[in-house]
Amino acid sequence: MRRDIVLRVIAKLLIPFMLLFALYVQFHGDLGPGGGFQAGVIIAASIIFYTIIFGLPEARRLLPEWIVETMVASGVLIYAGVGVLGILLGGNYLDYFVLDHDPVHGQHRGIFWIEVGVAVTVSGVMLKIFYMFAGRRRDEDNG
Amino acid sequence: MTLEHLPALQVVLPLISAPLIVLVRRRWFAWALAVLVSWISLAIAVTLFLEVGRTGVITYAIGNWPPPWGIEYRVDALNSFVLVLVSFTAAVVAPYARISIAAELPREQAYLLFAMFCLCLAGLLGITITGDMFNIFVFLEIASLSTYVMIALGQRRKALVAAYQYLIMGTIGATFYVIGIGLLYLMTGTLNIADLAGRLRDVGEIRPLLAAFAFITVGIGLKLALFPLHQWLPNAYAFAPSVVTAFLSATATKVSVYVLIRFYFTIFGTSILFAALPTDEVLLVLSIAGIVTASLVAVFQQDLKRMFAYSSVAQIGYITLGLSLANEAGLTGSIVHLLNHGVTKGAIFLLIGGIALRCGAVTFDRLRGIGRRMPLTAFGLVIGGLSLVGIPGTAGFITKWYLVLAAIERGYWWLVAVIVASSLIALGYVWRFVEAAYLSPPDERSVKQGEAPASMLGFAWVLVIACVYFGLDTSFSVGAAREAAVLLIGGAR
Amino acid sequence: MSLASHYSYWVTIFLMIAGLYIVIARGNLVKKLIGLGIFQTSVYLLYIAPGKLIGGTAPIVAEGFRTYSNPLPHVLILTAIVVGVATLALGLAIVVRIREAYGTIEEDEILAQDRREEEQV
Amino acid sequence: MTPELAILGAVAIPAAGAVGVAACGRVPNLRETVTLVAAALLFLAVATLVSPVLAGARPSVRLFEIIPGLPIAFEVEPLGMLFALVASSLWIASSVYSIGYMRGNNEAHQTRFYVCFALSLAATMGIAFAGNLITLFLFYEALTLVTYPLVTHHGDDEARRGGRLYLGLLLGTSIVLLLPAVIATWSIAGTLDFTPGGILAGKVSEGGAALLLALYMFGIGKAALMPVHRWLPAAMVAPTPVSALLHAVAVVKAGAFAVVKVIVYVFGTTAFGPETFGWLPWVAGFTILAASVVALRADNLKRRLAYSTVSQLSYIVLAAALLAPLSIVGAALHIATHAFGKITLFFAAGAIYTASHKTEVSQLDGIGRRMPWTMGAFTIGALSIIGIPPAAGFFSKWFMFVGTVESGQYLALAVLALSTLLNAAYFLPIVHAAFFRGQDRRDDHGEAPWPAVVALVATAAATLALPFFADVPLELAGQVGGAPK
Repeated sequence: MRRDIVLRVIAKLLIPFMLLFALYVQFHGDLGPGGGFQAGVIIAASIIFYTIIFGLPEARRLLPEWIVETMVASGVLIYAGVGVLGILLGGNYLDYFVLDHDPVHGQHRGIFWIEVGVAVTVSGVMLKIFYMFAGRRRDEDNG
Repeated sequence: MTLEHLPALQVVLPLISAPLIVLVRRRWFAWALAVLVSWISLAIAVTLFLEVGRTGVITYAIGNWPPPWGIEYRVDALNSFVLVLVSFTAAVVAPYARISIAAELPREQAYLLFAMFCLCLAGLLGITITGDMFNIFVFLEIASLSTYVMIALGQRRKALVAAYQYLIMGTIGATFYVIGIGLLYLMTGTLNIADLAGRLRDVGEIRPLLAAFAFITVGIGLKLALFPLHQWLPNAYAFAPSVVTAFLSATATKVSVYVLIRFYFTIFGTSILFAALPTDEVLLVLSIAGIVTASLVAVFQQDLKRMFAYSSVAQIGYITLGLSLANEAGLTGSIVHLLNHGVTKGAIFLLIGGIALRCGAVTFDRLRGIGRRMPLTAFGLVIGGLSLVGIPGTAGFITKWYLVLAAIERGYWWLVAVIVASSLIALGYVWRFVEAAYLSPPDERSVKQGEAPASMLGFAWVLVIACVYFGLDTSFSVGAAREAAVLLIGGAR
Repeated sequence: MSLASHYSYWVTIFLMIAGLYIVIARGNLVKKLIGLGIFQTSVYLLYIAPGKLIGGTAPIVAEGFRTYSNPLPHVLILTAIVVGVATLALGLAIVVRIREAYGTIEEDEILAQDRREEEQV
Repeated sequence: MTPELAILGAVAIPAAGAVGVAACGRVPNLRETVTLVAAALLFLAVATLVSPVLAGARPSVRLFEIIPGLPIAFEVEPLGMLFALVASSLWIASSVYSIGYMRGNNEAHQTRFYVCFALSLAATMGIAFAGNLITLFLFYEALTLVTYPLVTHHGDDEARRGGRLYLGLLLGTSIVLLLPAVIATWSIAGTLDFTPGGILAGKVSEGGAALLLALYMFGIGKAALMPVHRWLPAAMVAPTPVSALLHAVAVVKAGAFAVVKVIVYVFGTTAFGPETFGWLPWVAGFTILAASVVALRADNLKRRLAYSTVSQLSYIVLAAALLAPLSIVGAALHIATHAFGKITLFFAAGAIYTASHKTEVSQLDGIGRRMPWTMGAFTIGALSIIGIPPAAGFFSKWFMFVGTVESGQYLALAVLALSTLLNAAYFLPIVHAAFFRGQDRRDDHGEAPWPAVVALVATAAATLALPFFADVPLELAGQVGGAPK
């Protein structure tokens, strides 16, 4: 299957659009259904799709495990960091209103970064789970 | 950053440190950060406790959304006490963990355990501090998930099965809890505990409330290992790494008990539900059954960790027994036993960790003659054991005093007999250890082993000394517990 | 207030009991997790169904709409779903490791192995 | 030294001594010196309290609160003063004796032995000076626990069995019976302070008081009322100095002391009548006679002494239960006189074992010729227990006899008289055999090591001398039974 030229070409064509769609969902989360959670899952799905077509070693070369773990951790840190920023700027924890001069802008800014954190973490966790299970089976086959 | 943000920081700091540990992935960094965070948590908790004593209830609106719409952190006499207990245990366990973890876990997994430790700490503190029912569920799951991971990191393969069983039981418990609060939300439209307590009085239809009450009781009962929902606990405690066992036994079940107390007394109130359902009778019977059967089972265990795990089930029975009596003395006994039992069991399991390090296993045949080879460890275990029995001069005595007093005030003389008789069973299993440690010829396989490393022994002894201190000078423990009990009984009427 | 008008509750209760039954009755560790998932799903339904107002729309402020569905249950359940996913993933990870350690994922066989091990000691 | 400081010192000196002994564990001579110095200091500290107490002062110390409203409190009153004097002075004697005994028998773990010994004295002082029931209870349990390693000193199966019985009965009775009694008292009276005239008066019915009294009497297992006396013979597996000091003086007297204390200061001598107390003389009288009969049949010397102790302890309970002023004086005095007599007997038994490794009464024929000092002291001790003047035991018995007559309890009088005969019947044959029967020619031992002999001669001499210096104990005992201030 990995040598199937049709799949490889279509995958290469499709994956950028998947990522683009993920970004759309991410940034449109303010105005319509969507947000970091969904976007993160779509990002992870595109990588998983890539893995299925090109194989796990290739995917691990593209996106090594340590990056995935870093994504998991840094997403949470971004989220929590926004909260702490609220405290630093004189509000309560997770207070968006103080993030900008205008409370409404502050809201937008707060939500934006929170959603970024969510997206990074969710895609990281999804990939981590996938790597874990996919990796296990290979080890067993080889061994 | 001023004093007013302490409630948020109490939870946020351990929560942030977990991903930081994952980012850095160095074992020494993980350990250092865990120690630092747990000590800061303790400082915050103590500050909050003193503040509450001075000024009364402290509230904190997350995101500046005023309650009942936003999530509110609410610190009062009861949960500030629990915060101190949880963070104190963490502050003792974390520095102890370095050598123990290095000995019991593969090198590359150590940082993961510390990350989970911080996450678990954040979850437990979050459950305690939050004033929002659903937020309790979220933190409950954060704490539980990290707990499952920590248990699964145990050395033996049985740890995996224990973690799996705990995962199933714990998830069922949490889901039951969510069903319960879902019903409450449907009836009242609020999730804020303080708001809910006010609105429940106006709810005419009592049947959904009773259903919610039942779901919550069973759900939390699973989490706190209320007999007969305790099946997960002995295996989980026995096969988890020693540090994890010590931390969990001192905190996890205690925090669940706190949630139960919160629901029984702050939200439902004795008048609504104790009148409509025979809750106190049911709880009383279950507590007694738990105390007696778990103590008896403990007597016949071959593994020291398992023995004290069963003893934990029995001790939780004492706590719920005090709740079921629902008078001031009983409630004081329950709340003070959260601390007393936490400190005692923490000390015991930390010392057992030292034995596990030196002897490899903690079965009774390996323990023989340990009193001579590890005198301080064995002596500390004896003190901890005496506290479980309830000998005066140890923390356990204070609990027993209040429980017996509560039983006498209710006129339950037979209950007095049950309580004191159960102490004798505890004496039975504690004395098995004493005879093995001091009055048996040493085990040949571990003759050369000496005392546990100083850093482990030292921090274990901090808890042993605390166990004696809280048996002699109770101005902190009983003082706080009584204040909380008065508050709860007052709120419930 | 007929039985049919509360059909969402019936579905919820059915899923709840079915899920719980699977958890209890099945010996296969993966099947147990699936049962657990069904059980949790029933709770999602319990929350979300009452949040829907007939004729209500998504709670995004826009002109021309006056009735909105209650967004809070959705937010809560989104959190619960995340928790559920995490639980499931962790559960499966543990099952994988159990399979590696015991060579089986049938509960009775695992317990039998444990018992044999204990007898040998 | 102020009296307050002396009270704290009385508890702290033996405890500090224990620490010192542990620290000097590697140098036996230094270690024994520490023990002796601690014993001497303790006696001095206790002695400074005598004159203020005789003058009517009741020095007291209150420490931190163990339960809100219930502090750890010490208060010296005459009975406790008497008990503390006896225990502290006999600690000196038994320390000297232990040195001879432990070295003579090459016992193992001597450091642990001396540490626990000193700790048990600290607990005893805590009991003697306890100002309320909770303090008494605390030190009572502590005494049980620190004596456990002494009882199981040999570490073999027999010691383990004896230790189980010892601990099981003493802790069992105190947790199951005494603790609920204490808590019930707290619940009823709202205080646990020892108060002249009692704290329960008028707050509980006669029937309730009787129930409470039963909980107390059987809960204080150290007083060895039948059927909770079994621990005392079981404790005889311990080395003899332990049996001597602890199971003739400190532990058992702590029990008898607690009984008198509870009767006088919790129930009060006048608040409750025969409906409450009526049953107690029967139980005590039965214990006296039954234990004497058992002692008569016991061939093991220490076992005979143990049952004799059981019987003598019930004298104290019986006398206190009669509630007559003079019988209570007798009870208080008997704590002192029996202690001196019985410790001499135990010292002698230990000396015999050290010198000849004989443990049975039937082996003692003619031993008086090889060990004249030991058996001479034994004779004096026996006379004191039987109650023959001029030995000290006569005086306490005298007060008890007068007390029974005064309160018209002729049955109790008969019990006392009969048991005196039994006492004679189980002691005098030993004396007779030791001095007037032919000895085994294979024996070639002499006296025990000199510290042991010195100690037992000293206690025997004290037994004889006590009546001539009886002012202090008599005055103290008189204050307990007579007009409490």
